[in-house]
Amino acid sequence: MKKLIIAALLVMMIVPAFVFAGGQQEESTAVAAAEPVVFKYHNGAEPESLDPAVIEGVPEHSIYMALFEGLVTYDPESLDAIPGVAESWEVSDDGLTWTFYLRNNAVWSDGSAITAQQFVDSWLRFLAPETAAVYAYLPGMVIKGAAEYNAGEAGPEAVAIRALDDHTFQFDLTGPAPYVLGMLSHYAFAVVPLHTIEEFGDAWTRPGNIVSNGPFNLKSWTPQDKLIVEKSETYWDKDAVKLDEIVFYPIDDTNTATNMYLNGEIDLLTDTPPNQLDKMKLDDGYITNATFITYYYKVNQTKAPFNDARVRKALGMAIDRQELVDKVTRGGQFPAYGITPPLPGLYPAVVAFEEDFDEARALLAEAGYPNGEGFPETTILYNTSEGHKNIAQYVQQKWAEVLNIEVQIENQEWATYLDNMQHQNFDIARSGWQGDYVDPNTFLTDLLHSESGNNDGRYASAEFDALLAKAATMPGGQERLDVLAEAEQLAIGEDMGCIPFYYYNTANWIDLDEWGGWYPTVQDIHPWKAIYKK
Amino acid sequence: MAEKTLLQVKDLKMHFPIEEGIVIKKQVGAIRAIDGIDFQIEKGETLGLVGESGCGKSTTARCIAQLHKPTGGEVLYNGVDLCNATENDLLQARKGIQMVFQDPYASLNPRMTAGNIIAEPMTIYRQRRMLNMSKKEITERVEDLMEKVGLNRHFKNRYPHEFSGGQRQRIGVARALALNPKLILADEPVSALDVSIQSQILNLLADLQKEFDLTFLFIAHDLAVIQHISTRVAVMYLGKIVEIAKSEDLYKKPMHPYTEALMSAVPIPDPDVERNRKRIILTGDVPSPDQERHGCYFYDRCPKRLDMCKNSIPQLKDHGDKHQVACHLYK
Amino acid sequence: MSDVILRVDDLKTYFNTDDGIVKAVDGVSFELKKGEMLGIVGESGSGKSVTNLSLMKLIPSPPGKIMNGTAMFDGENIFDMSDEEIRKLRGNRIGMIFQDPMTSLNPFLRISTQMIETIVLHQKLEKDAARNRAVEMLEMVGIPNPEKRINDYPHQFSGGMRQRVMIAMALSCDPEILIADEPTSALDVTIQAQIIEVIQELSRKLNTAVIMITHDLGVVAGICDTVCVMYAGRIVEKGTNDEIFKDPKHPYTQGLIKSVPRLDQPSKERLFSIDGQPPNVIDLPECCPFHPRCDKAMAKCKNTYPPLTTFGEGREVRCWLYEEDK
Amino acid sequence: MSKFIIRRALGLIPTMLIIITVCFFLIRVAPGGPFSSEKKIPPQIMKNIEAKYHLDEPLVMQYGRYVVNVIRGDLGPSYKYKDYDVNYYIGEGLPKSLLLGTLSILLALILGMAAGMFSALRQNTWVDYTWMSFAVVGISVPTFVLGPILMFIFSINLKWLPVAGWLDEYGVAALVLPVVTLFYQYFATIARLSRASFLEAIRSDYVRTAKAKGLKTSYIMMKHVLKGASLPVVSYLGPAFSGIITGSIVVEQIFRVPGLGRHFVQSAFNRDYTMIMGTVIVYSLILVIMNFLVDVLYGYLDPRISYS
Amino acid sequence: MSTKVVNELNQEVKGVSLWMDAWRRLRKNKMAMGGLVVMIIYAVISLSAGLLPIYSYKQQVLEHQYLPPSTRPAGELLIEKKVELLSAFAAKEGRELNAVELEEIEELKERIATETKVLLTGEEVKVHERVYYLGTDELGRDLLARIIYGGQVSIMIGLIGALASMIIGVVLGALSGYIGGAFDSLLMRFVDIMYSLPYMLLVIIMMSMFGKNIMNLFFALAIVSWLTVCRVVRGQIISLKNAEFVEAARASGAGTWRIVLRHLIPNTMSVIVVYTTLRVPSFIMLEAFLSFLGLGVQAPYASWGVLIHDGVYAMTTYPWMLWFPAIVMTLFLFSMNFFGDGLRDALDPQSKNKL
Repeated sequence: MKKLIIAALLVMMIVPAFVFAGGQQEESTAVAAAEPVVFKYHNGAEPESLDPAVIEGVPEHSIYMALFEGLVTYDPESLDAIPGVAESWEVSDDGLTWTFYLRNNAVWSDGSAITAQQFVDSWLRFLAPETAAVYAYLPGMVIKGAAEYNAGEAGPEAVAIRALDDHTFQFDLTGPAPYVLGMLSHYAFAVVPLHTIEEFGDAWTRPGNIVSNGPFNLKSWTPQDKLIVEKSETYWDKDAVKLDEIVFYPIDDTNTATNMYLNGEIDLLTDTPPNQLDKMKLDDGYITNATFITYYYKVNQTKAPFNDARVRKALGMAIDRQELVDKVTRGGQFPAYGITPPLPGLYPAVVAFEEDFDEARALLAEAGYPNGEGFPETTILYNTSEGHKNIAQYVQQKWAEVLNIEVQIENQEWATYLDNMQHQNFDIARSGWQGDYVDPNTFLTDLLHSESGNNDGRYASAEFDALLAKAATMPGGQERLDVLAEAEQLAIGEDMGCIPFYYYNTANWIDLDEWGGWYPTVQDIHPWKAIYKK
Repeated sequence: MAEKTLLQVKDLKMHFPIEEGIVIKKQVGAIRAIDGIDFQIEKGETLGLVGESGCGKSTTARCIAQLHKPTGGEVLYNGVDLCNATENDLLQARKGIQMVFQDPYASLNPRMTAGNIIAEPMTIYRQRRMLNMSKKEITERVEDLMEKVGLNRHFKNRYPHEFSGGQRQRIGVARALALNPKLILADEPVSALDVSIQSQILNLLADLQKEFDLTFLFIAHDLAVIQHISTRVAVMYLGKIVEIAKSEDLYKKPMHPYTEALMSAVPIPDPDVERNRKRIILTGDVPSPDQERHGCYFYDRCPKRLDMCKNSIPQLKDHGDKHQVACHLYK
Repeated sequence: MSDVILRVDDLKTYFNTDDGIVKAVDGVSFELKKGEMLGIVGESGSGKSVTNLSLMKLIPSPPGKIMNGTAMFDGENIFDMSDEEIRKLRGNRIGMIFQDPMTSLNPFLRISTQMIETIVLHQKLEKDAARNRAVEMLEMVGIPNPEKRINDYPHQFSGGMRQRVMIAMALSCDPEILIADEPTSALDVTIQAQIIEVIQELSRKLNTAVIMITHDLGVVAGICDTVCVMYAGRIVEKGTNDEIFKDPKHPYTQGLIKSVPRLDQPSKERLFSIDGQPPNVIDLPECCPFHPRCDKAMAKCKNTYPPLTTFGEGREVRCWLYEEDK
Repeated sequence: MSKFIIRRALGLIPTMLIIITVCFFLIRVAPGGPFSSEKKIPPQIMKNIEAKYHLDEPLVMQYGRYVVNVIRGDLGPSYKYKDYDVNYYIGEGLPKSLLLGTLSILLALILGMAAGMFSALRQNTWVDYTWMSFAVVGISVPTFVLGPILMFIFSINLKWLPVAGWLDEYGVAALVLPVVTLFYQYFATIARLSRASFLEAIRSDYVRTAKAKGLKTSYIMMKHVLKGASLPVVSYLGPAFSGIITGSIVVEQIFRVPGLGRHFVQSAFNRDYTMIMGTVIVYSLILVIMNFLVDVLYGYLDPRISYS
Repeated sequence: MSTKVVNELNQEVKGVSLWMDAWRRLRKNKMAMGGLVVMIIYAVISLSAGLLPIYSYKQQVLEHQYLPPSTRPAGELLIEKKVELLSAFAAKEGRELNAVELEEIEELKERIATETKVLLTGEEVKVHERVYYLGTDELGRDLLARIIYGGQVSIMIGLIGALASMIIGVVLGALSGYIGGAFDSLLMRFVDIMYSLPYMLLVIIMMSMFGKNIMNLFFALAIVSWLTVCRVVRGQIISLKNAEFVEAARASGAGTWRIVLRHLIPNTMSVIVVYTTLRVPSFIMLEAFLSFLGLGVQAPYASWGVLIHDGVYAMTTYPWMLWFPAIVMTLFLFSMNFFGDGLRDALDPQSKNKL
């Protein structure tokens, strides 16, 4: 008995000991943090890889920006291309040939120089079929010969990229693509340390092996815990880099992330649970701005009654988008009446239709379902998420109220949801799309072109396709944008090829009194190089 | 004589395998519960089977009732070998052989009423179309049987736990009688009962034997009880019958040293007798039956053992008046 | 009367169960002399075990409770003792052995542990000395090779040997009283004979008084000096061994003796048997509990419990038959 | 004993093989694949990816390749986290999950047994009711509620403990909340189990013997009762221990513990076939090994059992 | 026959079955009876949910989102909220409410007094007269209704899951235990392997294969949870199959099915019933856990698990969204556990205070 009591007492003593230790620890880190400037970042999910040829997600991209730099890089405010490894560049008059002049002081973190040939080899590596890079279609779209090589239809020599000398790099485009410069900041056009890759093989990205050319070097990486990068001493513009370290925390649980932010354990929070939003919006660090993502519902047009544009329009019109963003999503999103979000200074949002409940009812009646009678059983599919659930429930009630149709809603885990969606095994499915580059094309062609792989609703309009084709042959400029706007008006306003809901906006929580060089941007990309502690 | 023999047991063996292994079982030994016994039971007699716990007497009854499939030997009931009988023959034979069990608590299903318990054998045979009785007839017979064994017929809807030990054993007896059996295998039917109840049950069994012309195989460890109820007595030790004789003969003149020791160990409720008795106290315990033996099974504990007993197994031999002993002392 | 070491007076132990109050022991009195062997005979549920567990204050409580009575041991009332005092009594001055040696020994501990702990506790011996004492005791109760076997676990012993271990353990502190609660009921006859002999021999040798609880009349007849017969929580008859067996006075005792078949008197006659079932002792009404089964029952047996009738020194009966005689 | 160990170890092989086989084919029945992505990957690129990971081979060949690799100790590359292989993730995550789980179980064992013992000794008194209510709350409150509540109280409000993190940042303080959260459900089960077994042991004949020998209650509890009463708890430890992996899913997610538990569900959602297989193999191995250790411990505690 | 029998000592003996006996003992256990009463209340409320004067569990009134529990109509709360907000605003600027603001408030009052809404049921009501005793959730749905309907779902899942796993487990376990031999070996191997497969994985795979509806959820839960029942029953049967009453039945010619169904299963019933009672909470918890992973019931249905999961993240801002469902569920699980424990004590002969 005595032993037991002692054991119990010991346990009792350990608990406060933990607490005590915790308190101490906290103080000491606080003192230590005064020295090097560390930025702690809520980086969503665990990075899948650090290899630019493998990565595809947002968390990976933010780490990429710290570790690597391409020919050009982002301007922290406008996200326009600014010189990176390339000091300057010029474009041929036909807009097809681009030449880049690399700076002399751009070196790898092991001190070796970055040459134009390395760019050639890196791009070829990216495009090689064996690499199986997901984003290989991006260069494939613009670089001459890239798609053919990637598809295995041609050899690497077919790719129109070349090193004119150690510091001059040149490539040819398939057609005039004014947006190509913006694309080049993307990791699909990265330069990678081929000598290191050769030495370590697949293990080259691990701490200790990795050689990079960005403003930061990898310091440590504990999977599921954190990834730390430290300021690079070999970076050509190292004086501009003000942070000593960045800690990337993968945090699945947004509630935990919120608590960490409130507790000062992270400096930047990128998401919060819907039920915390109202409170978190009052936080001083809350910063929101428009971004380049559209939330919409795909409508399966291989199935009746959704192959009837009147039905789709009725469904689309029977939503109160303002109410949706005010009361349901509540994050300051913008109601969407078109599929392309407004691209500041380039493309204003198209208002392709108006919400009109009476007309919605009329359209539905016209389609053969007066007062919703006889409307077949319909299910809204969404992937598991608190936010999607609330929207689906809202839509469900709204359609019941306005159109008197009863729809089911169903959530599925991610992989099943994707599988069903991509096999047209759905009626209506929630979706979101972020543009890969700043142009309406990335919305219109990718989502609604009859041959696009992402057109899961199988919207097919020859007229729409023709308009897109026409725009593709046009040089950049207002005229081309007008054609695209016409196409959008057709696909959404006339056909309701998909049902847009709202344009996302970003939500970030950061104390701007403490941190400078961080700007709200339309793509929610924030180059690390610029951030400094005030 | 042959037609008087109701049950004959020939070289019956029951070895329970000791197995090892998770999926594939390997036999690594055997518990020799019965190791070759022969006896017969005549119509109308009571054969008492006596021995200490673990000697195989209960297993013998279970082998006869085919609750265990014997490892070897024959059990001939009315000339039919039950061990190799077809299912139908076995069912037919089972009608004639019924058991009464030791533990009046464990032998009755606590979830069934007394009436259902007694009726069960009849219900089963009726369902198998081997008994031509209506449900009503069965109910009547249940009530008759309850009165026969001295239970109030109104108790038939009560559950076993509502009866006292003696009453439960009466239910067990009634169940055994339900199919009008010829042979009752009574496995220690009174061992678990209090003294005052024990005599009630013994008397009941004796009465029923007379009334229904029953034959008993009566198993007990209490020699006094065995002596009282049996016409013939068989003594078992470690899976073997060591002595078998008429009841009076055995008690007057026990021949096997084990029988002698057993009898002298029984306390007698009379101080005078007890004071003057000389006990044979056996040394040691009953050995475990898990190994094969090549000498007399009683060798280890026998106060009169001879050298030859160690390596030669004595056979049951008749020493006159059907008094059979398996002991080297008697040539 | 200095040789009386235990005098129990009007002991009542009741159990408060869901079904009502069980008067398991309802006014039991007896005395035990030094070196005496007292037999308590009764059928299951007659209260013989509870009587003795009460003496050791081992009644599970709740639901059991000692309601009344005194038990004078060495000038002190056991029931007035504190838990601490009674602990010093248990195993030290009063030893106890139980019916089932299989479950009564702790299966998880070696025999040595279980024996030594008692000796160390009460005799204040060192561990080694206690161990020697334990080996000595094991040898005394007839366990072969005790030096070695003391390190075994209970399951490595046979039933008879286990009971010997129990006896050795109970006697290891030279108790003045040994309470043996059906020590042989779970054993075979040949083993029973061995165990009884061990108890008899040791009690003589150590001059220990023994309370032998049993349902087997034969066992009592063989070894006891005095016998108490219990029925439904009370002693219905008390006397010396000879008196009880040769001149039983209570109809229950008479019936009991007559209903046992005797090995030395073979008979194929019907046995005498007491009709009916033992009474349910829950909420027993005021009456002679034996009256429904008694062939000599009278009207008053149904209404009042018979008083004690004494026939000379230590000879007592509780039956209306004898009350009239007087 | 060694024979017993060898036999058990050999018995493990077919079991593990069946588990691997069942699991391998089962997870491929689930819709979707490891490389599904919202932005449809062009078929050509998909083909390249499948070729890279041998997913274009017939299933039987993939299976054969996998089994051979597993036998060689290689659990393959993760399809999701491409810079490391499954071995690495398990090597990184498992020790952390084990540390968390072992601490929780140990704590639960000590407090649970104590609670069970005191409740049994004071059966049907307020002591009993208090402990048992405390235990039942543990069974009735989901971890995903308990965790955030504790976090809210101790980290956000009182600021005693970090919200989330691991030893390298916060030292042992990082362990407190996850351990306590995980501890509670084990505690609840152990307390209830041990209460029942203590009750049974207290009522046993051998405890009566011990009392009849004059031993003190405390001595009886520690020496005579504890061993026997701990048997049911011991046999619960096997499943409990393997449950560390599955049971800590929530805790690891909430408190950001870089353990294996998170991979467990996440890999199934990601259709990261090799990672699923890896976690299942680890889970099954732990279960099988723990059951084996429990058997050994059981044999040690209960001398009646022998493994010769 | 009469239930009262008189014995030889004129004592009444109540003619009771073992179940009645257990019930008598159970009645004395205050905690268990308390648990039973609570469970009955839950059952009655759940079953009569459709008849109770509560709102629809899925009717959203977005304007009423996140209203705290109150006995006052929603409209009053809205006005109050508005006034508070504007006053705070004004106080910040160090002034009284100005005319514009007052008018705004008046307008709101006016609107609240008159505004109607057509509910999903088709009836038109003065929507701001709705009273939310337990508050509302993020879509302005009545939490009371959601908790009650959530209870229906959770209790159903608990019961059906426990029953289904029990039926599979009992039949297989009983056969396995009684028949023994190769059948037993094989089945037990199978159970071992199923045990070694993490149930989470099985559930996730099954749910993604067969789609998510409540029936599939039951099915998936039952499939992964009969194992323990099977083992428990098998153990029971093995300990029972050599009982004398089973031998007696065999000696009377009873066949396998008769023995299993008439003799063995009824005698394991008490264990099974207790086990099932104690399983119900674990099924409810399992569903809650699946909800946590997004595999629970489909919206707008809500189980307790879903409600609590939603509520956890609202804990700091809208605490009622966590506390009410959590308390309601915990109370139920509490009762169920105590009832199960009590039942075990009542059915377990060891705990009888009899001598």
